[in-house]
Amino acid sequence: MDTSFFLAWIKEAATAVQAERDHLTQLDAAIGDADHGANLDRGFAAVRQVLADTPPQTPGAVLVQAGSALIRKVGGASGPLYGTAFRQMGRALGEAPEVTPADLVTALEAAQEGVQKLGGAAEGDKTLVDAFAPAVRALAQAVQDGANLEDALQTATAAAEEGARATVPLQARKGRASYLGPRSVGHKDPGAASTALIFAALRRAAGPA
Amino acid sequence: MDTSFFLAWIKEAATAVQAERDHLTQLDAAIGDADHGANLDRGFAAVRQVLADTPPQTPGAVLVQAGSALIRKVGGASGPLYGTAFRQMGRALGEAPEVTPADLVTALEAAQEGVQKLGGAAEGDKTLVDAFAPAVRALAQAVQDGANLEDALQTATAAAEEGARATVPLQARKGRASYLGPRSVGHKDPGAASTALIFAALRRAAGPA
Amino acid sequence: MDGQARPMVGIVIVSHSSRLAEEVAALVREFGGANVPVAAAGGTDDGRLGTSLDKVITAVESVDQGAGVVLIPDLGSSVLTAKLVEEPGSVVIADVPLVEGAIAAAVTVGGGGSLPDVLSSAEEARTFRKL
Amino acid sequence: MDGQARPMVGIVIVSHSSRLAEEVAALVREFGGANVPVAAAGGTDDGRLGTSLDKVITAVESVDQGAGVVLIPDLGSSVLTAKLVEEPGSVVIADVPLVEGAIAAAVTVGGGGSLPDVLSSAEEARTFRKL
Ligand SMILES: Nc1ncnc2c1ncn2[C@@H]1O[C@H](COP(=O)(O)OP(=O)(O)O)[C@@H](O)[C@H]1O
Ligand SMILES: Nc1ncnc2c1ncn2[C@@H]1O[C@H](COP(=O)(O)OP(=O)(O)O)[C@@H](O)[C@H]1O
Ligand SMILES: [Mg+2]
Ligand SMILES: [Mg+2]
Ligand SMILES: [Mg+2]
Ligand SMILES: [Mg+2]
Repeated sequence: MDTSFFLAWIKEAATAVQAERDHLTQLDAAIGDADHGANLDRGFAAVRQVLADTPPQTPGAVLVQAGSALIRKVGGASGPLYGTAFRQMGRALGEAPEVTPADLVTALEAAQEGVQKLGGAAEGDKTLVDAFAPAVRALAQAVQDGANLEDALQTATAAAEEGARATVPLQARKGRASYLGPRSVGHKDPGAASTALIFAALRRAAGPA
Repeated sequence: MDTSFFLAWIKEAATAVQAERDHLTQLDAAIGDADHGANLDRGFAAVRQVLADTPPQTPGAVLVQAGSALIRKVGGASGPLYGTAFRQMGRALGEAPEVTPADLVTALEAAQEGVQKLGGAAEGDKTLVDAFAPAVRALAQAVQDGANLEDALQTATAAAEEGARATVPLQARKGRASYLGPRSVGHKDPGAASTALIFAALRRAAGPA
Repeated sequence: MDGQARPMVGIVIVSHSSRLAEEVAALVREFGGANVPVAAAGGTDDGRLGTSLDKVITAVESVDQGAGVVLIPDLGSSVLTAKLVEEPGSVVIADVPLVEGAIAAAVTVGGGGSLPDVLSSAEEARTFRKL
Repeated sequence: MDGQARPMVGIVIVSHSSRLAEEVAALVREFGGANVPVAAAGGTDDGRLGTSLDKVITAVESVDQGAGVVLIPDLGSSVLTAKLVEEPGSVVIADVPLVEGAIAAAVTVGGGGSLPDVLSSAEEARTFRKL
């Protein structure tokens, strides 16, 4: 995977977030403050602007620039979290012009670690970690099993989607929704839903299904 | 003591507070928010207005009306406290047209109890209680010893003034000044100072020295 | 659900600053929902820093639906004035952090909690960690 | 006193609401004195509810006199953004009630307290009783 692969990922993610903006906001209306879709849409628009203004030369630079823009422009808790995820990925990739599937796994593991360190959430706390962590695990396993990139990313996306669905019965223990206590049960976590979109975008960046 | 005695007290107190307004505010500037003089001046002006608009017919009514106006118009912590003091005094006096020195002691004891119940301050907490309590004690003693009213009130006033002076080395444990912790030491408590003024006014209401 | 809205506990934010009271009341609406009965009683009658008994009484009346009212004061005269309007069992002070206590109270009111529920969730805000 | 003012600890109020941050900063000035370096970082760059990293960074810079800065966040994105600008030993989050912690911090800063002093007095606000 080269720089243009990661630019394609960002573009796919931005498009998906824009298309799902109202849905994400609806999910956030149930257990948050009804801004998650708008937050991410604004954030990814800023990312695309930055990438157009100062075109990055490496995969790592794409991700670091994207992360910094998300941190600055999202405005909600998902900004520092996704921003940290992309920046940690970018840092893990360093200056390399070409990224192997194994490198991608390592970078996503670094991203997950950064998100969990910043937000303090474990799996089961009804946050985006509940989609992120199983997706990274599934990808690592598939890559280790020698799956091709498309299949490995398909597996990761399915795991993210399943993780997001599995947040429905959970009670939130981190983020705004945690203030609702038991009333947060019965709703899908908006951040977990957007994480699934971002993994699906990564899958699409690898080529048609 | 009749209704006009208590009206005279209020008038003396209002005049003293107005004259000492800036001094009280300066004291409050050191360990509070620099409004005690203005607060009480506004409060006593409202009291005089109320008493002029609906002239009370008994000592008790003078004090209850005065207390209610202080509670409504002072705006600072001293409003509910002095207001409660005057109202409790008034209630203790009931409908009686004439008040004996012993009645006055009982009424002031009720006032002190009301203030301490509302504000939770004990003597030594660097509040108006540090002037109020010794004044009431001195008055009770003097009345019990058979002193005439002027002398008894003179003793009470001296005790209030001494109590106010004695707040200087104390550390505040109640009210805004308590937030300052050790920095409240070395300043006279503004509420204790105004309590001394109010007892001095009571002394003057009893006749010239 | 019988078409008749169940009475909710009212929340009154008592602050010596009118704008602080308003902002915290806005937060209550944000967390509890637009239906949560909340009123701000901030500052004196004449717009200074301090407390107005009349503002507090008016605020209590405006949010009292019959399920009780919780008063959340900031400090000093707010607390003393709130004490003057307390009525055991129906109008009760919560001795809790202003913002965090109000948010917790709001959520519990929004969830249909009773006055004791609202008070105890507001108390819990004291130990809630942000990190 | 050598004519040179001793550097004071800075306070940054981070709230998802711009007006709430401003009001709490005003309270800090009220309790700590006009000299206390305090700045509000509330809301997003474009004036919505939320947090702006740039506002927080600018606020930290504006109150940093060399004696350290304490960040007092309200919740959610305020806390996460504050964590991104933490620098151990110099720019530190206080996990305390917003209003009560800010008042306690203000008083300690006003009294010339060090960064650890300010943090521990802010922590104590958690247990301070109002009644
Ligand atoms: N501490 C945390 N750790 C992990 N994820 C979190 C945390 N706090 C919030 N989130 C995620 O962020 C999402 C909300 O994002 P968003 O609505 O943009 O921010 P905000 O809650 O500030 O309005 C939640 O659905 C959750 O997945
Ligand atoms: N809890 C309390 N118990 C007794 N007296 C108190 C208490 N709180 C404050 N005071 C008195 O009130 C005085 C301050 O009154 P004032 O300046 O009018 O009110 P505020 O502190 O609200 O500005 C203090 O000097 C103190 O004597
Ligand atoms: Mg949200
Ligand atoms: Mg938000
Ligand atoms: Mg004052
Ligand atoms: Mg005041």
